[in-house]
This record gives sequence, C-alpha cells and structure tokens, in this order.
Amino acid sequence: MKTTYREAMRAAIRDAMRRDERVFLMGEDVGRYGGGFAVSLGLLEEFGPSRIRDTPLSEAGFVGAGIGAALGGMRPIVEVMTVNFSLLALDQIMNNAATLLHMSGGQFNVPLVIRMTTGGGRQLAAQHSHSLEGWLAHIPGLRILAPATVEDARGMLWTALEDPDPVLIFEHGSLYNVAGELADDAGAVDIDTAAVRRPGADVSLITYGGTLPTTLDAADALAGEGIEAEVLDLRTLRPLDDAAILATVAKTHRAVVVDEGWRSGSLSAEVSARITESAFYDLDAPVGRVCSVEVPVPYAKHLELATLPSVERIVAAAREAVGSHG
Amino acid sequence: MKTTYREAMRAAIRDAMRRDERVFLMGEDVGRYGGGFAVSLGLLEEFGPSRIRDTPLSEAGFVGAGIGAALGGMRPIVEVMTVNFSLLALDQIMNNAATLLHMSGGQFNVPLVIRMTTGGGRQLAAQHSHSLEGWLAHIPGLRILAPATVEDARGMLWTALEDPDPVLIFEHGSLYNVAGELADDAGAVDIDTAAVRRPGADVSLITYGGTLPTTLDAADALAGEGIEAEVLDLRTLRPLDDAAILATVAKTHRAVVVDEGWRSGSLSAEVSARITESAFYDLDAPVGRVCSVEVPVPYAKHLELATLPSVERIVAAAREAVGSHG
Amino acid sequence: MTEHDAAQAIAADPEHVRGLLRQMVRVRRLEEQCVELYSAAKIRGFLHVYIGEEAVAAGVMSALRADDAVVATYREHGHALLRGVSASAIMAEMYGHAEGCCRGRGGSMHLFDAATRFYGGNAIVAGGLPLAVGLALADRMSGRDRVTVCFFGEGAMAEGEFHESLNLAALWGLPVLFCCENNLYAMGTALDRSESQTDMALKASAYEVSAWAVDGMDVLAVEEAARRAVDAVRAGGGPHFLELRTYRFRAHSMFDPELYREKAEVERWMERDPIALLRTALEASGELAADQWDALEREVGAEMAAAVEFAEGGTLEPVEKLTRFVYSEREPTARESGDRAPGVRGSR
Amino acid sequence: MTEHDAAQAIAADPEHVRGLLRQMVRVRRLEEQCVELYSAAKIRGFLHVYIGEEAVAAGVMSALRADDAVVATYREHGHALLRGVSASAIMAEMYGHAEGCCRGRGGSMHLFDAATRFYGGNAIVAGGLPLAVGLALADRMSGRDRVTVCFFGEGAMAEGEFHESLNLAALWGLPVLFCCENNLYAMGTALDRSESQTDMALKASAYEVSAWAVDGMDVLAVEEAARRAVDAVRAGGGPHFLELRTYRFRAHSMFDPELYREKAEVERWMERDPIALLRTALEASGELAADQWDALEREVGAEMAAAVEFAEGGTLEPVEKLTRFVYSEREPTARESGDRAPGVRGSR
Ligand SMILES: Cc1ncc(C[n+]2csc(CCOP(=O)(O)OP(=O)(O)O)c2C)c(N)n1
Ligand SMILES: Cc1ncc(C[n+]2csc(CCOP(=O)(O)OP(=O)(O)O)c2C)c(N)n1
Ligand SMILES: [Mg+2]
Ligand SMILES: [Mg+2]
Repeated sequence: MKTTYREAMRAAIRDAMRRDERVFLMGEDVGRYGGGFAVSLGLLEEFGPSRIRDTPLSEAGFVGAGIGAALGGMRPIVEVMTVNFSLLALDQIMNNAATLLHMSGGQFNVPLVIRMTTGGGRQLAAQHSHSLEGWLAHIPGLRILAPATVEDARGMLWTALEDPDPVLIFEHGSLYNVAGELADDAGAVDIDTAAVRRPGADVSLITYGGTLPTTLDAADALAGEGIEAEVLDLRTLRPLDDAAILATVAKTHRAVVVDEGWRSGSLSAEVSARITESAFYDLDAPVGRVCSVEVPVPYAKHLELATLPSVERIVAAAREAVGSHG
Repeated sequence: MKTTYREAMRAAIRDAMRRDERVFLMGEDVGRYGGGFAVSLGLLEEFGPSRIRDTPLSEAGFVGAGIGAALGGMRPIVEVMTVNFSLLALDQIMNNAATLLHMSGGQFNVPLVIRMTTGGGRQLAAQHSHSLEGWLAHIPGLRILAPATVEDARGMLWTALEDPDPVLIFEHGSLYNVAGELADDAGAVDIDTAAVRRPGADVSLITYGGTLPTTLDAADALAGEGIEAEVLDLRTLRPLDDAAILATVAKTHRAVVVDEGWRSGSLSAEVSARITESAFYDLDAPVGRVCSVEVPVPYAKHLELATLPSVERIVAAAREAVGSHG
Repeated sequence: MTEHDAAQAIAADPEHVRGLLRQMVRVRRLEEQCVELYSAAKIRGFLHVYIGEEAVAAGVMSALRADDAVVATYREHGHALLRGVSASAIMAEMYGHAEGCCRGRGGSMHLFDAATRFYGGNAIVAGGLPLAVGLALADRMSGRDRVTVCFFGEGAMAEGEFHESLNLAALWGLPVLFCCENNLYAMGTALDRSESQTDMALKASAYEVSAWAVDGMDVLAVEEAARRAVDAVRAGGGPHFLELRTYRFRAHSMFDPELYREKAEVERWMERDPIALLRTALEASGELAADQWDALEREVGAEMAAAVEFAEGGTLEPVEKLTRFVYSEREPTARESGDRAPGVRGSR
Repeated sequence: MTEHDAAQAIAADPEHVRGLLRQMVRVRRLEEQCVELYSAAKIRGFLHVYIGEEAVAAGVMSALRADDAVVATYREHGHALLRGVSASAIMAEMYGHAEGCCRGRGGSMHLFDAATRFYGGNAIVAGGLPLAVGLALADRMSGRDRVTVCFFGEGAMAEGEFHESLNLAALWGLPVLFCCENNLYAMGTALDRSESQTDMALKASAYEVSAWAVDGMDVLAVEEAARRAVDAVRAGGGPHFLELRTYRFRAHSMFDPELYREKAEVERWMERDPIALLRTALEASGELAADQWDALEREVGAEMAAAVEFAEGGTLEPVEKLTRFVYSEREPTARESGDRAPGVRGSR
C-alpha cells in the first residue's frame, strides 16, 4: 500500500497505543491541534485526552514528566515539537533520562521514547532549522534513531517502545510528505543495524534521515558518470553500527559522510574518525564530509540551499574521493 | 611570581573590572559566598554587589540576561557555576547568543563572556562531572576557550572581553589549585592560536584544558622509553587552529588526540577527521583518540579513574601510533 | 474604556486618536498583504499574523520614547512596523532580499532593527524575556532612564524562562514592561488547558510585580494603561506587567487547520475588531468624516503598495556572503580600541 | 504547635512520638558520622548534611504509605534513611563500595532505592520536580491512589523547572506533595536575594495549589501538616505544597567557608534544634526517662557503628563492570516479552 512518512508515523503511534495501554502520547498540541506537523491528527478522537495529552509550553517540565512516568511504569511517547525546543529540555535528557540507570546502580531504567522533528530546508530560519540529532548522539545512555523511509517511520517506534532505555526518534521535516510503498503487514523493525539502500563498489556514501533522499539522488547522478556509489543509511546514530560502516568501506575503500549537522563536531566527524581508526589501511582516499555550512540557517531560500548538503556537493565530494589515489 | 590558576583567574577578573566599567560579573554565589570554586573570593568587597552580582538559581534567566546586557552595551562576565548546569541555559546560548548577529543581518552582536567550571576527577558523580566544552564547540557563532595554564587563566579573559561576539571560557576544576610561574606584567594573550607545550618529533599529542597536565606527564613517561612526543595545547576549541594541528602532524606523522569528553562525537573526533581530510598522505598511522569512557561518570574513585583519560592510556595510544607503519 | 471615556479622549485630541487608527490600519493592511503574498509563494517559512490584535502594539508603542527598547515574538510584524521599521524593509525581509531589515537572513519571525532598538523577532517561545531583563539591567547599571518593553503570548507564561525572567526583573527592580498578549490560545491550546492559573495578571503579581489587565481590543485603554505603566517603570517603580486581553482572528500560522475553536467564537470576537471599534467611536464623535477615512485607507494602501514594489525590486544577498555575520567583522584595530560603540554595530 | 498541643500529642501516643525522636536522632548520628568520615577521607566528592532539618524528613516520611514514592535532592541522607534505606547501604554507597545502594556509582548525592520507591538523590537543583510530576501522572493514569512526595530547597523555587512542574501538577490535578525545605539559604544566597516573593507558600498558591507553611523545627507540626496534606492528595485533592521553615546548622557542603551569615544567627536557630525541642517536650510530659534516652542513643549508636563496619568491609565494583548499567541488560527475549516489570528492573 502507498503511504506517506507522516501516515506511517501516525499508524505506528496508533498501533502502539492499541497494543499497550501503558503507552500514551504527550506534547505541545498533539491533541486538539493535531500535532505541529499533523502527525497525531485524529488520534485524540480515538484515544481521548488522557492518552493523547496536550501539554503547556514547558519542554523541561513535560520531558521530565515523561521520564517520571516511565519510572512509574508507563511507556510514554513524548513529542517535542521540534529539536530546536529540545534545548530547553536537555538537562532532563542528559542529567536524568540518560544517567538514572547508571547512577542508581541498575535499579531505575527509563523506558521513554522522545520524538522530535528535525532539520532545515523549509525556510524557517536560525531558530527553527537545527539538525542536532548527530550532536545528541554524543550522550551515553541514549539510543538515537533517524527513520528515513516509510518502513522505518512505521517500524522503529514499536521497537523503541520495547527498549528498556530512553530512545530519541528524529523525524526530518522534509520527509513527512514523502510517499512510499509499505507492506500491508508492515510492523516493527530492528533498531540495531544500518542498511545499504543502494549497492555500489566505487565509493560509500554514508548518511541518515533527511539527507538520504538527497544522497540517493547524488548516487543516481554519479551513476550517470559511471561511478557506482553504495549508499549506507545509518538508521541508528547511537550506537553506531560499526560493522556495517566498516563493511562498506572494506568494499569501496572510499567514503563520504553526508550529514545535515554543522560540520565541526558533527556525527560525520565521528564516522570519519572511526573509519580512520579501524580501516585506515583499507582507505584509498581520505574520508570526505558533506555537512551544513557553519552558519545559523538563514531564511532566504538561496542562502538556505547553499547552507544545506546538496546533490552537487555530494557528487563533488564523491568525485574527489574516487579521483584520489591511495 | 608564583600563583595558582584560581588566583590568576581572579586577577584577570579584577583587572577587567578595573579597566572597563562596563564589565561586571554575575552568577550564582559569585558574591557573598565567594564563588562556588572560590574564584571570585574578595571581589564583592572591592566592587560591590551591583558589579559582583549574585543571581538566583536561574541559569536560563541570568545567561539570557547576560546576552541582553551585552546587547545593551555592557560587557558581562556570566559565571555558570559548572558546565553541568549550562544545559539549562543552552537555549539561550545556541538560539540567542550564537545566532543574534546573523539573524539580525549583522546589526546586533553579543559581546558576552560566559565562564564555567568543567570536567571530572573529583568524585562528583554523574550530574556534576560532565566535560562538554568540546561538544559545545559544535555551535557556530561562539568562540570556545580552554585555558590550561596560569598564563592563559590570567590572559584569556581580557582578550575574550574585547571580542565582539560571545566567548565561552571553560576552567577545568582540577586546575584551580595548580600553581605556576607568572610574569609580574602578565596580561592579555591571544585567543586564536594553539601552543606547542613540549616539542617532539615522534608523535603529536593534541589536547587542551584539564588533560594537558596528564598529557605532559604521559609525554615524560614516553621520553623514558625514547619516544619524543610533541604536545599541542589547542587552547581555543572553536575555531580550531588548523594550521597548528597540521604543522605538528606534518612534523611527526602520527597523532593522538586526548580529550575528556565522551569518545563518540567528541572534539577529538573532529580533530581526527580534520587531520584525515587535510593530511591523510602525511600520516604514518591512524589518528588515535584517548577520551572518557562512554558512561555517566561514576562516584567511586577507582571507577572514575577508569573513566577518565589517564597517563597509561595516553602512553599506550602513543606507543601504538608509533608502532604502526604507514 | 466606556463610550463616554472614549468620547472624551477623542474630544481631547482627535488628531492623536486618528493617528492610532491609522497605525492599526497600517498593521492590518501590511499583514493582509503578507497573507496574499504567502499564497503567491513570494513569502515562505512560517508566517504568523497579528490580525485582530493590532490595538495592543498600537497602544503600547504610542507610550514609548525613541530610546526605549522593544523585544517581541515571531508574531511581530505589527510591533516592528509601529516601532518605526519601514514597511519596505519588513516586506523586503520577508522576500528574503538583501534590502530587508536583516538582509533576508531573518524572515518573518526575525525582524530586527538597531536604529529603533527593536530586538526581534524571537521565535523561541519565552526566549526573548531574559533578553529584555538584560537590556533593562544594562540601563539600570548605566543610570539611564530607558524602558524595555517585552511582548509575549499567554502560552509563554508556562515556560521556565518566563518564571526566571519575572523573578529577576522584580528582584532587581528593573525597568521592564512585560506585555502579555493574551489571545486565549497557544497554537491550538486554550488557556485553561495550559495554565492552572488563568488570571495572568494575578500570576504575575505573585512575583511582586505590579500587574493589571486591560481590554486589548480597545486601543485607547491599552494606550492609557501602557502610558501609566511605562511612566511608573521609568520613574523607578520596577517592572510592571500588563495582560492585554485580545484575540487572533486568523489561524496561528499558515499551516493551521483551526480544529481547536469554534467559528462562532471567532465571529463573536470579530465583533470587537479594534479597528472597527475605534473607527465607530471616531465617527460617532464626528471626528472621522468619510473622506478622512478614505484618505487614510488610500495613504496606507499606497504605503503598502510601495513596500511590495520595493521588495519586488530587491536583490539577493550574494551566496558568497553566506557566512558573513556568523562572527563580527573585526576592524584591524579592534583589539586596541576597546571603546567601540557597544552592543550595536553598524557593520552593514 | 503550642506546648499544649505537643503535650496532647505526646499523651495520645507517647511511643509514636518517641519513634519520631529516634528517627531524627538516627539521621543526626548518621550524618555526624559522615562528616567525621569525610575528614578521614573515607567519603569524598560533595557531602551536604541535613543537620538541623531532621524534623522535616521525619515528619513527612511518617505520613507516607509504603507504596508512595519519594523524590529528594543531594541533601538526602536523612530522606533515604527514614524512607527505609538501611544505614549500611547508605554508608557503603558513600564509601563507593559495591554493597552501596547504588553499587558505589552514586555517592552521597545520588542515593536510590527501588524497594522503597526512593527516586534519588538528584543533584541538579529542581531537576527532580518533573520526575515527581511524572511518577504521579503514572499513578493517576493507572488509577492507583499512591502519592509522590518531592523535596527541594527554597532556592530551587527560582528555577524554571519548578515553575513548569507546579503548573503541570496543578493543571492535571496530580497526586504530588511538594515539600519546600526553606532553610533560608541557597548555598550563600539568602532567600530575599534570590526571590522577589519571599513567602513561598503564597508563591505556590499562585499556581492554584493548596499551600501552607509549617514550623519545620517542630516534628509534630510537620507530621500533622504532612498527614493532612498527604490525605488530601490521596483523596484526589490535587497537588499540595508545604513550606517547611527550617535551618541548616552546618555549612552548605564540606567546602563552604560560611562567609554569608552571622554566627549569632546560626546560634539563634540552634536554640530551636528539633531534636532538643522534642526531647524536652517528651521529658516535660514525663514520657522520656533518662534511661530511655540513653537506650535510644545506644541503639542508634550501635546501628551507625554497624553501618560503618559494613561499609569498611565492603568491596570495590570490578573495573571491568564500569560500563554496566549505561544501558539495561537485555534478556535475549526482551523484544518479545513486552510485559516485563515496568520501570524497575532487578538487574543486580
Ligand atoms: C520553546 C518553544 N516551544 C514551542 C514552540 C512552537 N510554538 C510556536 S508559537 C507557539 C504558541 C505560543 O503561544 P502564545 O505564547 O500564546 O503566543 P501566540 O502565538 O498566541 O501569540 C508554539 C507552541 C516554540 N516556538 N518555542
Ligand atoms: C541547576 C543547578 N544550579 C546550581 C547548582 C549548585 N548548587 C547546589 S546546591 C545549591 C543551592 C540550593 O539551595 P536550596 O534549593 O535552597 O537547597 P539547600 O541546599 O538549601 O537545601 C546550588 C546553587 C546545582 N546543583 N544545580
Ligand atoms: Mg496566545
Ligand atoms: Mg535552601
């Protein structure tokens, strides 16, 4: 069946709510408004205001309450409207959600899922266009997911809810309207492994989330030049699937990491460092990176486009990697 | 003259307050208590409660007020007692301090200095031992400093206050009692360049802040084995001094980055990625990393020691780099 | 204000009251224009219009001095315009053009203007409040009698940054006027589903801040209250808080299907359209003849048409300048000067 | 409580009141021991003692049911002990030993215990309040009549997380008892330099939370107020707030030179030592003979000596287990089970 990423996400929430009465959704405008990005539209009618729970504007408060509810035996899905506002809740995320299990010597785990919209590309300017999921992957104790396909939008949530520890799910704003084919019986998917979205032998393009479509487009363009790129979708940003990363590099000997975070200190730096550490002698070229330009994302369309990773920049980086001689 | 890091920092604040009446210090317990780490002890008596301004427990509020005061023509030094609490102020730091200049098309710069204590090693456990300065170096619009010596503790603040843009200064808690020689006329130092703290030709050890002393100790130990390590103190974590990093690597062809942040997504990943990008063919070994183990820092001393970078781990990583053959 | 009070105010200074009407109409027309241009895809991103709430910005701005400061939200076209930013600079900004007040980098949610001390255009709810506190602190420490006015919605009052800011301002007795634009909804969340305390002035007074509520559809009442509050703040009376009871006639943003409120409720509030109310009062007082209104409409129409024309004729910031303004451009002597004009840099 | 009320309470149930005295003495002796051990470098990190404030924890804990939940701060030795965590487990934790309640990973500031539903040991000021709200939400959604009690200092009330938590709890009518331990100082910052509103109960009532202030040096008064509040919360009366007026006799932590208050002030408060007050009242009522007091002292002394011995004999968690508990240990079938005991995992 044909579905959109948004619908797949909604189906995943509905399914989880039906399966397990401990599950509830809480966040700003998830109920009557239908969700800032219309993901939860219609769920209030089915599940009522206790389980589709509108919150005040209080990111630290309701994220922390989600942690408490998880400690209390619930399986909360907390929606932080966008990652930009999650900065207000970072204390709760890093100092509580991520540390309670360890600080308590294994007594208190936090089975919480936090969903957020992430990314730029819609001219929302500096305070509404952050891509921080790779950056948040720095924090031990968290699992970080970035569904990039309708299958993953449909399937990651349930697996995340079964995880005994906190899981953050990042939904790129530009993906919600993307349509794709979904099996009628589509359900839970694993959240441990990366996936090869396109096989190729000449260069590995490693990416995730919102930049997967761009990267696949770049791979198509490269194919036109006779360069066969393998596209690896990381899917889970923490912990990284090292085996999959090393496998593709072992195959192609050249890698470019594509990531919408600002370049310095981005997830792509980590992927690059790991490849260097573990596959240095496999490499025929330095690992390349295509990231966002290090600037607060500007409003004007042409400036925003110049900020974000683009097909052209990915193609250029891949060409350079392939042109290099080890 | 002999002085401690703490005294040097205090002298720097006193000096700045005397030089420029727009300068004031604000934060929790900077006044009557004398500062959480006794840095500002005695300053209240000299400058009074308006300029040595105790704040309520309100990290977002007073950091934001610092931004506003900077916009209003002051030169605030905001002390966030420790980096652990800065998570509560990250919205103000990332969404306001770092973006206002760009969002406003160059109209509003934010000449603000934020000081924080950082790091572990004092058995303060998971919520009081973060090392987040490298992680915060991800944010464009900020400048990030990590004074590791008494000269830098004495000299970086004034230069930071002259910077038209927001500067974050991280003082590692384990350094405050470190004593060193300081010239009587010590004053402002540059905040653009990294510094070679020990020359050597066999391997570059790249570090900053609290791990500089440990790294120097490791270099001494290595010298005993006939390995001459060059120790580069980054000093400024954003923007990084690429030239200095590449220069030391060009000399030694081998590098280990030492950094107290958690390994994944740490500043050391960025340094490693940059070296790979710009000096791949210079390298005789993969860039090594010695970071904190990825665990919320535990209280027990032996566990904490096992978490943080140590002389042993640095020595082992350097040996491995030197043992490798490119 | 009672009809009688309004009639008196009009009689006292009809020219001034007509000026307030004009200000509200300017905001209304500007935003109607914006909505059209959004549909035509000339403006993009988020667009939050203020239609229905114009009396608040018009009344408060009228009480300010030129050297006061203003901090606003993402619903700030009206505040920017009435603070003195030209419609052309605003419009060009929404076009993403280099001629915009922020050179196209800010867009609708981030209007800034150093000349009028307009500090945004802040799109993190409640994120502007600490800035206002700091601006006021700078004035206080420098011995200046300026006032900083900060606008925010009632939804913002649930945020921790609101709480910390009110406490700081009150504790330190800072010259801030907090203006809560209570339009009863935060996106789709009605006030009584977001606040345990729905009396916002009472909530503010718990911080020991002088607070009162005003009919935000009555520009004369807003102006009078604002003037009283601004005078008190300027005189050293510490922070004040106004709850301005108003309503947004349109959707929260261009993406809002408005599932959360009844049409009838909107219509009821539209009967108290601040522009219509004042126009009627002026007409009833015989102080707005048909041709005066027509002229006003015509002039404002021309102003907005000119703004659109200006924006249409604008240029794109060269892509090579993308990273400009991430950091200040430092003059070679910056390190030595030290006495560079603080806070505001004319780096354009 | 008046002397008369106290005498009545004692007469009604002398055994119970002697029990309260014992609880306070247990906390006092535990902490005196800790301070000594700190000086002997057996305990490290930050150590915040509760000496002087024992009536608060003793009175409130006495009002709770075994299945209620408790959330505390970094000054929580007393709360943990009186909630039922053994002195031995607490002491071993401070030694950093594997036998500690958190296997040595938490230390003084992070005592946790699943068996008694003791949720920390939270060292970010105000950081525990949202957790309490969530625990209460879970109870409410599950139809359980449990109460969650949350302790915090008056300094915490300036934090945004306090504000957001009070509003959420009140808005949703959740079963939380907020206990503000107002000891007049946040580190070195006196209440009136941190809060524009110094009446903490009034501040809380602005959220539409039932709030009252209690003499926190009078354990009988605390207990009575707590019982009333807990009953009301359990009966569905929504969140309640108690301001417990108390004082810390010692420094904030082991690093505090106490420059910010006068010795005389401390001495004045010490005259209201909660242990001495209750002991005197019991003695005056003829319900505490000298040998009863001696026995109490002896028994508590023995308990604490045993705790130290237990801690001394403890072992170090093997370094190889450092990364244990960063993530839960997942049973191979975890993905299928789904009905694993929620929230609390017996993974030791
Ligand atoms: C911290 C934060 N959380 C959420 C949002 C998304 N958001 C934008 S406007 C808004 C509603 C704000 O309501 P209110 O403060 O009443 O202002 P109004 O829009 O009614 O003028 C929300 C939830 C945001 N911008 N910032
Ligand atoms: C968010 C945060 N800011 C600062 C600190 C440092 N700090 C620890 S305790 C404390 C004072 C807290 O005072 P109060 O809430 O009154 O509790 P008390 O210590 O008096 O029991 C401070 C500032 C912290 N732990 N967390
Ligand atoms: Mg509103
Ligand atoms: Mg206190």
